[in-house]
Amino acid sequence: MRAIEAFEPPPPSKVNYINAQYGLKSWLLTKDHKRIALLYLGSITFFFFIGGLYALMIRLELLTPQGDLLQSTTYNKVFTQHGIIMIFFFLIPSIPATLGNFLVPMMIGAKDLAFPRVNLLSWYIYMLGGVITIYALLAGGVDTGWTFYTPFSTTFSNSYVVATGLGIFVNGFSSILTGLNFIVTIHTMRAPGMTWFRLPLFIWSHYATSLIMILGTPVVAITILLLAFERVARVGIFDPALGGDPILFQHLFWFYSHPAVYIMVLPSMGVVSELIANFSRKNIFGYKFVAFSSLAIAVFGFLVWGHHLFVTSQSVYAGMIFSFLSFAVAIPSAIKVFNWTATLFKSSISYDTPMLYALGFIGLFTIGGMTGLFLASLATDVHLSDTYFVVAHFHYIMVGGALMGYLGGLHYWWPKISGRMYPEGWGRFAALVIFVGFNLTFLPQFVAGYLGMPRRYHAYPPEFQVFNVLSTAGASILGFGMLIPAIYLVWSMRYGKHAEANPWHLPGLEWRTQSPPPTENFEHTPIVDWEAYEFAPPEEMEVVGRFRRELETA
Amino acid sequence: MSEHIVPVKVYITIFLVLLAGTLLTVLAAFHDFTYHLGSRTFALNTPIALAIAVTKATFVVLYFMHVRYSTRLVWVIVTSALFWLVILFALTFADYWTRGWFSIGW
Amino acid sequence: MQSWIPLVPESASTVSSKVDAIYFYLSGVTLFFTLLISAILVFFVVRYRRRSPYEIPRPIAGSHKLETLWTIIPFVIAMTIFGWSARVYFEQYRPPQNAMEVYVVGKQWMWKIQHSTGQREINELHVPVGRKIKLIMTTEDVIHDFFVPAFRMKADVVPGKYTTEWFEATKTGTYHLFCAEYCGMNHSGMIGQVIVMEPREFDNWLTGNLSNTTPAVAGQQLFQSLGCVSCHGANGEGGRGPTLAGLYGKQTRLAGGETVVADESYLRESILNPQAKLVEGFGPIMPTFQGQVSEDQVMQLLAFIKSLQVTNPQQSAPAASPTSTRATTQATPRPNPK
Amino acid sequence: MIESPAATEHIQAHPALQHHFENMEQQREAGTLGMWVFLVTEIMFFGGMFLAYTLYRSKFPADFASASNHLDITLGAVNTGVLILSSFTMATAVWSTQVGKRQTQILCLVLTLLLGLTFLGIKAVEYYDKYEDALVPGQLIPGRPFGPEVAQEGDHDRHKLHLLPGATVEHVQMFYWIYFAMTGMHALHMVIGAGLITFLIIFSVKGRYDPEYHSPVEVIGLYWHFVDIIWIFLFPLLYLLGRHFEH
Ligand code: HEA
Ligand code: HEA
Ligand code: HEC
Ligand code: CUA
Ligand SMILES: [Cu+2]
Repeated sequence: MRAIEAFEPPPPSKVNYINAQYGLKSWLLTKDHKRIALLYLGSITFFFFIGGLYALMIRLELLTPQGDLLQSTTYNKVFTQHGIIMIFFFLIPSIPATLGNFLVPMMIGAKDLAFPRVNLLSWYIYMLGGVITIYALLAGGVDTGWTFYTPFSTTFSNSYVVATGLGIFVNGFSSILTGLNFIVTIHTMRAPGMTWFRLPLFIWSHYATSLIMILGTPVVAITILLLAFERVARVGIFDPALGGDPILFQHLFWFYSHPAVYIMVLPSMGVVSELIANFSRKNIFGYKFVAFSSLAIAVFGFLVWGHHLFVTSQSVYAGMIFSFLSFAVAIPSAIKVFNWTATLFKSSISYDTPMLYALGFIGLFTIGGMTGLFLASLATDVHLSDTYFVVAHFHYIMVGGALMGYLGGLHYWWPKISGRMYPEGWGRFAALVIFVGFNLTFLPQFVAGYLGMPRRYHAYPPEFQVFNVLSTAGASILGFGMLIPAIYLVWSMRYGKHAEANPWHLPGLEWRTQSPPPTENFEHTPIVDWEAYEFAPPEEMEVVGRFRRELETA
Repeated sequence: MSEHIVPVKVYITIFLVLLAGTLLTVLAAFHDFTYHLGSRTFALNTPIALAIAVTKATFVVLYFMHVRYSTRLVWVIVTSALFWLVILFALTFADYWTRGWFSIGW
Repeated sequence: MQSWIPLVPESASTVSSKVDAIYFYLSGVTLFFTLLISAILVFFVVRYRRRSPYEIPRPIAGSHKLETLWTIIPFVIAMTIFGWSARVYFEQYRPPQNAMEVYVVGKQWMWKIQHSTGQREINELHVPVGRKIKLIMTTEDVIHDFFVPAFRMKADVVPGKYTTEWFEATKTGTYHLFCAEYCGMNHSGMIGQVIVMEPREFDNWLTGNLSNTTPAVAGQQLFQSLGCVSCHGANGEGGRGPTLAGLYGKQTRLAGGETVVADESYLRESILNPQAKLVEGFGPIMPTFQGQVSEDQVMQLLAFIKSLQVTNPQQSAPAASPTSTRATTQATPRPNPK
Repeated sequence: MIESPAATEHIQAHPALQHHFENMEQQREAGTLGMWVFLVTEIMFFGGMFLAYTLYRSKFPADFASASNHLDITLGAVNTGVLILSSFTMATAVWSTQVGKRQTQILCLVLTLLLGLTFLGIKAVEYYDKYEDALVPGQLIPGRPFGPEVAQEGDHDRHKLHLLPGATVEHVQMFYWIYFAMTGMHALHMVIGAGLITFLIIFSVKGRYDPEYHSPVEVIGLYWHFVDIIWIFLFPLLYLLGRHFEH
């Protein structure tokens, strides 16, 4: 037997975290981070499909230039709710609360997160926020755009702004608690030998993400709370009728919401680092640079929010500062892209589904990020701001990037999570469909945007129809593509091939325990004496062998 | 790493310092510290009040909250919180202060 | 409409080609990096595909040289974009002084436009080609955004203050005017046209749309009816309040000792919230006019105060056209007392 | 530094050791760190309001000064003292737990709770005064919209709003909006803190805490001191900064 199989831990015992206890109560009161991850997985998938349904409504409406399918008020609610659900209830919790929750303790060799009860609480808070928001949507919806700009949201909109705001406010605390838990866990609960520079890059990116969560989220929480109160009490510090300044709202909102875009993409970058390294059996090129670039993004990310205010009468000089810093924040992202690419040099690449998503991520994120530079560049942003170019930019990053990374990670860890393999052929097929559908949906929007098509338009001049038809066609393919994994992943939970403990033959800690893992993750606290991504060549296998012997004798 | 037990005497001292600070800041508030130096005006009431508040807060943080005896990590956390607060203020005011610098044009 | 699908909108202002140039540069950079990375990826993926399930490649730690290289190169490229773009941005937002001024008030969901010669339009803006046009904009309700793709210009209009936008059209024609900031129900219906005409045609248009009161004249009437005259004098020569003639565009010394430029926003604030910035040497006796004057009226007062400039023949006439002579009869320009 | 007596072996584990921690030291460290990280989020939470305050105070100095001068400085100062004293008793409670003095510990916690409630009581009196003077902004309270009586020249009724030259009632309302938002948030934190301390009291009566295990006392202490610090800033900013204009 070749050495690579030496990574194999002992055959799985029957008891794992899924079947350790039975009954609804055992799930609803669980303190196991893995079960909480599954709770989250279920809920965010639910919200994703709601958001996706709204997306399809948007695309159907925009098929023709006239606003014929939906009324303008309905359309405004549809895109607002699409944005709110996708951002606050899907993308922000997506990777951290599911994959992160599941893997952060396992990857560092801990039995659980530092505060298991807080972790469960965060899920309940998330659900409470979700229920309030869903209530708001059912009661009549909200039409302010996901950005809630004042004074429209405080004074002029007559939709359910307060209830929605409350939902988001509540939801924010779940994000804060998750971030807090991760930071404390990563600081205090690493297994012996797991030094900072042995951490998988997934952990580094989650650490950076958590920083943003705890530093940014409170600001948007108080902002939304003030907004809601102002609406109820008809007073305001954001209302110009009282000497207030609507631009202050935008500053406070984007102080969080720009960093929040890195909450959305950093975890995905962490996943991609894992995928690239593991499916090419190569340690990440420039590990420290990739690790520190995550922190750099988290810190610099807080300095650039003003690039959303270039045309909103923000001072021209502040605009220049923010533009400069926005270009600076692009550099750490560039470093990551180049290091991932370099990792593949002289590696051994397999074409498994997760790897396809990872490669897709790199390409699409590059396009999304580079088009971010069009917007960070002042003169072009004056033209492009609030056009479909912006819409295309952020979907390239958030769907083409973050969502792809999430799907890749979900497939990659699916055997660990569910104990079953997903069907590889279907997986590759779906990845391809999604890739094609995605590009067809959003590439035309760049052109429509530069031609001047404003966003949040329910009806538009006929000359933009070509692009919209292409986009809607793409969205249909994309929607179809999204359904495939939803179906086969559910299917595989019952009928999939049983997964081995280490189906990909990898060195990471999470693979050194059975699939699915036992409740306490490891039978014994592991002692780490290898570097991250150490795919030892055959002649250096003693280390690996020693580990295996340890597991066996234990 | 282990914890440090602060003697009660220290707490009493800090308590008295804080009370004194409160008294001082109230007294200072009624005095007008606006000075004119040539054509420039220095309104010092706010800086003085803030300086006292910062001093008081520092004492609470260092002694009541034991930061003086804590790990580097806690220091880092405290300073980084302040750092981010500074970012929030500095960059927002970077906008407000430079508004209308050239609105008349050329 | 053209039969082919355009990639770039019509370019009809002096800045539009400059913006396009940056856009092309950025597109080039983007294409270059995207293709570069994709090409490398494809090459590696094919070249280094896994040939045996047991193969383990040699680890490579990294390279500081390469890291430095791919930190510095993107940074330098990014800075070229930044510098270039910032310069054009400055130009886009810094209004020229000898421009023809047009007042714009946004309102859910229409654009109310008034020329300084008095003509009013709704959702349409007629301008002559080859002249600098400065829009002085505000809104009665929520934030809107005046966006003309063909000019590559947009600026939000924000309640409670003035924003400005300027352009010089280079081509006659009819161009889209969009509201580019979401403003509620009929946001997508808040659209209109900018009609750029030959100066001669424009003059004809002006005469064809004669209006009896210019904003400045209306402003003068307001100045009387609101009682401003009692403190500032019939022609802004001053009295209990400071002199207003020649104020616009000048530095004003405030009570605190600092100085501000008396631009549109300052004048607006002085009328609506006079206490916020007191002029040196005057008490806080001016009452606030908040709630008593509409945005339109504030603009008219503004037009009047501006018309009290020291005479400068090139500047005071709103348009070099026969009709514009009417505008100069508004009020006797006062010499600047300072 | 005193080495913690906490054993590193699982066998003789302390009953309060949670299953996923290796030892008490790790558990305590995690608890303290967690609270500090939480306090960071609190700083940012209040930071947003401080930003709004700073901005508008610099924009409307006279209005803010007039509004601020209407606040009751005596009650504010007394409350500051009360809060500082409660911080002191809290610190002493932590100390007595560390050294194992159960009686002192319970006494100090009870005192802290009482002082916290005193603070809230005084705050309620102040709020009621403002309500009486119709200074609650907007229509926050139905049927009693913002509408203070403005004092005329020579009028010294302290229930009337004394506007400094240049101030307008509208911007006074903005001050009160910020005032209620900030002190309200602060009071909410006090209420939560009082609840937490009640828990501490119940458990310390039961004898849960000892020199080896007192992380909850310490952590809630941190929270309590933090709430105190917020007030240390609120007091001068809201109550004091306009006083010298009166003379
Ligand atoms: C996950 C989400 C995400 C991410 C990661 C980003 C990343 C970036 N974004 Fe994006 N953005 C959004 C989501 C995101 N954005 C959203 C949702 C909006 C709209 C909000 C709304 O109004 O509704 C928005 C809007 C937005 C605007 C405002 C547009 C407007 O409304 O006028 C701007 C302006 O600067 C901007 C810039 C950037 C930049 C510079 C980056 C950078 O971080 C990108 C860095 C990455 C790269 C640059 C690619 C990799 C680098 C290379 C391959 C090397 C080559 C590099 C160089 C030569 C420099 N974005
Ligand atoms: C994570 C974030 C995220 C994600 C994943 C998406 C996904 C998609 N988005 Fe969205 N989008 C935003 C975030 C996101 N979006 C934001 C923030 C805005 C701005 C809002 C604002 O302006 O305020 C926006 C706005 C926005 C617009 C602009 C609207 C406007 O300005 O007028 C458009 C238009 O095409 C669009 C399209 C799409 C499409 C086609 C997808 C597709 O990728 C979706 C693909 C998924 C599916 C299609 C799901 C599959 C489901 C089914 C097939 C149905 C089955 C359903 C059930 C059984 C219940 N989005
Ligand atoms: C009761 C007297 C009074 C009335 C009525 C009055 N003003 Fe004034 N105005 C003043 C005084 C005094 C000042 C200087 C102090 C200040 O800045 O408030 C002033 C300042 C100004 C300024 C700023 C001048 C500068 O030099 O910066 C403008 C502009 C102005 N007034 C316009 C108006 C207009 C327009 C009206 C009527 C709608 C009006 N005023 C009515 C007394 C008055
Ligand atoms: Cu007006 Cu959008
Ligand atoms: Cu941004």
